[in-house]
Amino acid sequence: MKPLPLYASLVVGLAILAAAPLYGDNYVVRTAAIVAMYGALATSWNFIGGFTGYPSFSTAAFFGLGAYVGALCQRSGVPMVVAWAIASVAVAAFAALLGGILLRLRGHYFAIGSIAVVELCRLIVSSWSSLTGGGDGLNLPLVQGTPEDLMRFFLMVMLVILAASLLVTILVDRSRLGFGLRCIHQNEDAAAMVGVNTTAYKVAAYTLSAVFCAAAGATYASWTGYIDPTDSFQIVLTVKVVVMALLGGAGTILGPAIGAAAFVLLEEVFWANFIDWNRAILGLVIVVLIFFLPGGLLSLRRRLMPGGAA
Amino acid sequence: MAIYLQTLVNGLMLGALYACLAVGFSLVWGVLNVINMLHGSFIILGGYLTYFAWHAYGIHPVIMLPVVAALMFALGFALQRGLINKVVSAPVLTTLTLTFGLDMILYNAMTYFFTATPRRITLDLGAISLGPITLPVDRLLGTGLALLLTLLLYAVMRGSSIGRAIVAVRMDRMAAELMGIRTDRIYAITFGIGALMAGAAGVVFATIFPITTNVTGIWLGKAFVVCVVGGLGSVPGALVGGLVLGLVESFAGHWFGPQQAMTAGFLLMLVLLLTRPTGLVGVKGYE
Amino acid sequence: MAEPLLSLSGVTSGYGQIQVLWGMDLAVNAGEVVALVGSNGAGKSTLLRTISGQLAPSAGSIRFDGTEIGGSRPDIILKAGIAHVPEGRRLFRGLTVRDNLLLGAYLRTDKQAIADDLEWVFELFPILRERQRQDATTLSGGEQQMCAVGRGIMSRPRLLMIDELSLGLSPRMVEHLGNALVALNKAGQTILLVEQDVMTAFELSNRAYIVENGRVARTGASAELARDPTVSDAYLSI
Amino acid sequence: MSDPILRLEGVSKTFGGLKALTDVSFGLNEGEVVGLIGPNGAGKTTLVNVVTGNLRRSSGRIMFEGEDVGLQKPYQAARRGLARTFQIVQPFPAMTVLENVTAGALFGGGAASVGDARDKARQSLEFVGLAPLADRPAANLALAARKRLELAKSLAMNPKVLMLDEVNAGLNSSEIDGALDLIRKIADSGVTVLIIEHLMKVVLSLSKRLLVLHHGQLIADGPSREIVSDERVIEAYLGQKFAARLKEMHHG
Amino acid sequence: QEVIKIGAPLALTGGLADEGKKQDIVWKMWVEKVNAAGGLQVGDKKMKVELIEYDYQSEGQRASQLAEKLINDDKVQFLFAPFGSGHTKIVAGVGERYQIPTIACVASSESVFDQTFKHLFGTLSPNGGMTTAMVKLFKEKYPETKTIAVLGRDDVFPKSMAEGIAKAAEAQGLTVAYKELYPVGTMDHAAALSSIKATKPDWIYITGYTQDLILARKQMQDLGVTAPIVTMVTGPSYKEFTEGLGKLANGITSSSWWHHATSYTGEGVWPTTAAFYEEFKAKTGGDPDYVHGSCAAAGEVIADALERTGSLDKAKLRDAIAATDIQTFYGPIKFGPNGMNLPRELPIIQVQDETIKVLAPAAIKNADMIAMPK
Ligand SMILES: Nc1ncnc2c1ncn2[C@@H]1O[C@H](COP(=O)(O)OP(=O)(O)OP(=O)(O)O)[C@@H](O)[C@H]1O
Ligand SMILES: Nc1ncnc2c1ncn2[C@@H]1O[C@H](COP(=O)(O)OP(=O)(O)OP(=O)(O)O)[C@@H](O)[C@H]1O
Ligand SMILES: [Mg+2]
Ligand SMILES: [Mg+2]
Repeated sequence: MKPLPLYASLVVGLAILAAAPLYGDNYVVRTAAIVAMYGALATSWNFIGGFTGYPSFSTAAFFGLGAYVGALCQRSGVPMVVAWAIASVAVAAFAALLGGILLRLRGHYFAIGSIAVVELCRLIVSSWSSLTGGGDGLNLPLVQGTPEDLMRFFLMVMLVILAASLLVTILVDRSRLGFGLRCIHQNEDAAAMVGVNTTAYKVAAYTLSAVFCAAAGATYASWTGYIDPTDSFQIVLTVKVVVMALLGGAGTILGPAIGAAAFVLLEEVFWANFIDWNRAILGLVIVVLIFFLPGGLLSLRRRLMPGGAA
Repeated sequence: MAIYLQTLVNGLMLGALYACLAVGFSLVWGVLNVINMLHGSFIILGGYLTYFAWHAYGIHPVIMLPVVAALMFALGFALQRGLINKVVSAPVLTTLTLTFGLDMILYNAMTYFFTATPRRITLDLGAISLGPITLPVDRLLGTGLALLLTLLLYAVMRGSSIGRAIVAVRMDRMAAELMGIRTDRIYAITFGIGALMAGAAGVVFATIFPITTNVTGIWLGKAFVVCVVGGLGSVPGALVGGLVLGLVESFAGHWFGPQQAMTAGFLLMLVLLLTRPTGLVGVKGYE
Repeated sequence: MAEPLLSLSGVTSGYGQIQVLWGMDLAVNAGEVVALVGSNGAGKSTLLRTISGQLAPSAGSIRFDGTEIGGSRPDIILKAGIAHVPEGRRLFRGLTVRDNLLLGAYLRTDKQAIADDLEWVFELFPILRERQRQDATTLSGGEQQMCAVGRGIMSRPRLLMIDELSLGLSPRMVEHLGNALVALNKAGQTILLVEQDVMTAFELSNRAYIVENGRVARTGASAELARDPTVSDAYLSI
Repeated sequence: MSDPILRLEGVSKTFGGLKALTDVSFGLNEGEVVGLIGPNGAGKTTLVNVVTGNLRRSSGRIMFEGEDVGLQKPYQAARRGLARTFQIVQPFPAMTVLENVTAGALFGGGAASVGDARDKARQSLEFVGLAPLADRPAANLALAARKRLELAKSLAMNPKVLMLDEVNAGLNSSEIDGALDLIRKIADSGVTVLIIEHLMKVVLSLSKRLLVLHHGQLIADGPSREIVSDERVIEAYLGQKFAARLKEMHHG
Repeated sequence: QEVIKIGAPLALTGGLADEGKKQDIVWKMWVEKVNAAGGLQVGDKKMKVELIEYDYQSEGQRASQLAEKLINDDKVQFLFAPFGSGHTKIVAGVGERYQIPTIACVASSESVFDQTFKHLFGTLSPNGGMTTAMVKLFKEKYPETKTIAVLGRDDVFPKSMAEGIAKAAEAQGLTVAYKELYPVGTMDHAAALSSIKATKPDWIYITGYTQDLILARKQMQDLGVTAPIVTMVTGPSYKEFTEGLGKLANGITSSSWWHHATSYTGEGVWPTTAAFYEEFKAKTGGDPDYVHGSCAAAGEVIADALERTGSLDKAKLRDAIAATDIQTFYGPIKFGPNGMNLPRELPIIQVQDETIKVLAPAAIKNADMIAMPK
């Protein structure tokens, strides 16, 4: 996409979400916040999954760890926003370490390894009861304020995280790092042969894919006020985020966020209107999309406006 | 001492079931390069078919085994032929997302028609005592069936020309076509075999574990672990992987408590992924 | 003269939008060795793929032993008697040499004859007998080529097509394989050979076709072509 | 003569029980063009892989510009100026030709920015004659052009030593002639070149010195003319018929 | 005409679907009955009740989303929390934020109620009461009971029961020979049961969801693991348990919050336990369990508060609920300072001849305890 339309659609998109309180009730605002949250998760995934082409399924691990680190910090008296920052940094460090080990795997094996991380995190958090409360979960101090104010506040926080992840995406896309990641995606051996430090680059991408997830997780924990291992480390979340990114267009700048918005809205519609069959209908939509829009929603633009694509 | 023997036996019996559950998944992954997210639901579907046949008509699970196997083969064959084949050469993420979507549909349908109530077949066959160890007969039967099925599949893969064709297609699709092998049909057969083995595992499981849609994810997770531990795409791989996982869970459960049993399984898998990505008995190049 | 075993007339073919063959005419008589030579990307492999059914011709006719086979499925063409040893050997990893050879006979059901043919391949390439339990892809390049040719023979074809016999092989190995092909032909095997090394190709064949840009540019007896100065200038400078 | 720019001292490489390289020692002098021949599976590609860090040598030393680089990673080799091509060409298929070469200039050639790298990439494309195809996706190139692309990419990395693994295999005579000119041009610009090739025409017309590997051992190292008439080399590699043909050519 | 709106995020699909459906059945029964009688008394008029349910598919995140939707879009005045302590916590958090009174019918862990939420009320009594009395009763009955083995699911309620029983047992002089938790998703208990067998305990106490317990009981049988006393919480409280196990269920003891054999009388649409039982049986063909009882009683709490307040004022309603002190078919309801129903003597039950018998408290006892059949 050319810079101008890109920035324009980015600003318009964020503005539509940010303006939710002006045109909708709390439920709409909440949906906007959820869209922003999933948008941030899918955009994060894009660093490792879209740019680098590593099928990572670690999103839920980063999200859950972010939630737990944030919760633990807050419970020991750290102010909320500081707790979120600590969670992001700590999980990023964790991802960097883990990435160093896990990214030696390729293809399916990497996919499996990254899924195993989610399950392991869940099992460890749930058996380390002395710290995490185990299956009891953790309560967080409820944030004070009217529901409307709170909802707006969390919408704004999620939007900031989304905006930050998109901004970093744009920066990476134009930099050496982005170029190197795309090379790795295409052909890792060849990338190493032209001098790309593949390990460092992959770890960087993996870490970037963690940091915003952790921030979103920590924020989400403060928002709901209660977390437990089963809900924090859900394989379903992980897969959903990947589907969102693919739906929008993996490897593009705005695609994952757009995919997230589309997915969340579809989910809302189906699930409000088809109580018994919402899951199946969503599944059907996924199947249909795979067949008719394999390049994601963004490829639609190219199809509808030949020549309009950049 | 007795407790170790018992733990060993528990582990082996569990392991054989794991092998049976994973072998179809492993084959589909290895040959078609498709991570079949439907596998867990296939197992449960097999279980439900068996349960309702038993519950409504009193048909014994052993009789249902070939019936379920045939039905599931047909279902798998049709799914592959009609849908999955169309994107079979797309990247991992595409096929994974597709089977994930299909799984959502199947899962939803099963929950709708069968409800989430856990079902179980009680055969009440008693137990055999061998000195200090106790062997539950229905589990023993299940273990035996699981092993038999796995070995049968091994024989087919090893000795028959279909088996050779499956391996050939897995390694080089184009060259396989030149041997006169119809790859789309082999794909469908392989996916059918995957579904068949899942269904057969479901029949065996219905007599041992509760059958409910909630557990599809758990079984799918086990299949993953077994594949990685044993090595992808080969029957002996699934067998070794299953037995090892069963033993690890059993002994870890005994030594460190049940809370650590599953953790140990996943840790084992991670360690193996990093040190021996081809799995314990995997062949180089099978990845 | 009787009808040729294989005859192509006006065959066009390609990959999706990209047309590669532009009206090919070619004939192979029973008992002959025919060579196809031509520059890289001229369409030689594409031609073999079209004959063996991996690609469907968009026009023209391919007749084999009196019946039209153009556009049939690979398994049907193989059954009709055409085997194709592909470029780059393409042996199956994870299968032994023996299993690879047996896969060549995948469509056959005559167990005893298969066993005899296997024996014959082992006689032709004794090294394969020694290595029959080894994973085929751990063989050296030349041995792999022998295994690939052997696998082609195992379908008991009436026409054996070999793509790039010598690619990536040492000169010594090429010599060895060449001898084997001559022996095979003596035993009655009809062969269509694609070969980059024109010298080798002319040495092994009775007749040759020179392919350029998806069309036949020259054809004739190999010995004559080898003497033709215009041919040697373009293709024979070592 | 000054010290060799690249020197192998007793390098061995084993895969499990298989000895792919056994105690190989030789040196390449700056600006030299050397051919490396040997039967299939002799270990030629393995040797290149060991030098560029794609494989870790089992023992021995690999000295580049006086420094032991035996433990380097491939990307470090690239940045040091040890470039190579792959026997099976490895482009970034979905990128354009220009982007492919830009990658070389950016990461291996040490360009300061993506813009600079692009400029340098244009120069290399010009040099190998691919400039007209700059905006084509690399996947669409014909084999000869793909091999040229591989060369352009290596050139953009400012290599000091360039190892060419069968860059001419599969090319026809006129394409080979073009490639030969190109390689000569590269060598003339001062780059040390190691050519691996089964096409004796190519090897002999470019290099005055030949190395011969057989079963992982270096069985000969010397002036080309002598090597091709060496009995051991004929026995192991050339075969009698071909050797005779070569001899005939030289006399005729 | 104005209506009273009650919102309920329910698990109608997913892992907790069966439990969710139970809530659904009784709530609908209650609403139907109330509306048939013209509605609830609010001040001097009667108002109809509308129950708005959404399926949250057993996913916590969705439960909170739906609670919010109920409050914002559907403008409900009350919330019924879903099954289980974990999801109750999530929904209660939303209710608290919007100051919407939330009635938790199936959450008994004190940890749910100790967060100083002002709008959360629970109809179950604290599960602390379930352990001490049980140890006491069993020791009385079988004085030779010396050791206990405890195996619990690592989840809010089952875990707190497992810890509670171990503490109560130790306090009364028993030795805890084995105590472990198993993680959610465990499909095989052979290792734990074999270890338990090796300790030869006098009493085996296992907690978990029905599906876990069925599996555990089956494997105990398979592996020849038994003890004079076997307790499974809350297994026999559910008919799925007894139906799923058949004869194998015999002898298993458990505790429950309510049993239909009790006879309470009180206000509300069902004046007596028997009246509720009859109607339920007629409607569904089965016996109600504590989930049914507690959920139906939750409606009565709301009815009572509306009647006393006489208006729909949020703050007044909350205070009125906090001051609840009523008798119902389900028993007395009076909330303690943390919002939980006050402790009372809870039924201890045992499966005998595939039916549920009540062993205690004395007032409703209908059978004597028996040892586990061999
Ligand atoms: N799978 C494919 N998809 C698209 N184009 C292809 C494909 N395979 C080959 N081509 C193109 O078709 C043309 C002819 O290729 P072909 O492989 O038939 O040539 P060839 O004569 O066998 O050359 P070589 O000597 O390299 O084997 C080339 O331009 C090539 O790029
Ligand atoms: N990664 C590997 N693992 C195991 N064996 C290997 C590996 N790479 C190469 N080999 C073996 O090492 C030997 C040398 O192989 P290499 O590719 O270096 O030969 P080469 O001289 O380049 O042959 P060619 O001329 O056919 O390209 C061969 O026997 C090969 O099978
Ligand atoms: Mg070719
Ligand atoms: Mg090589």
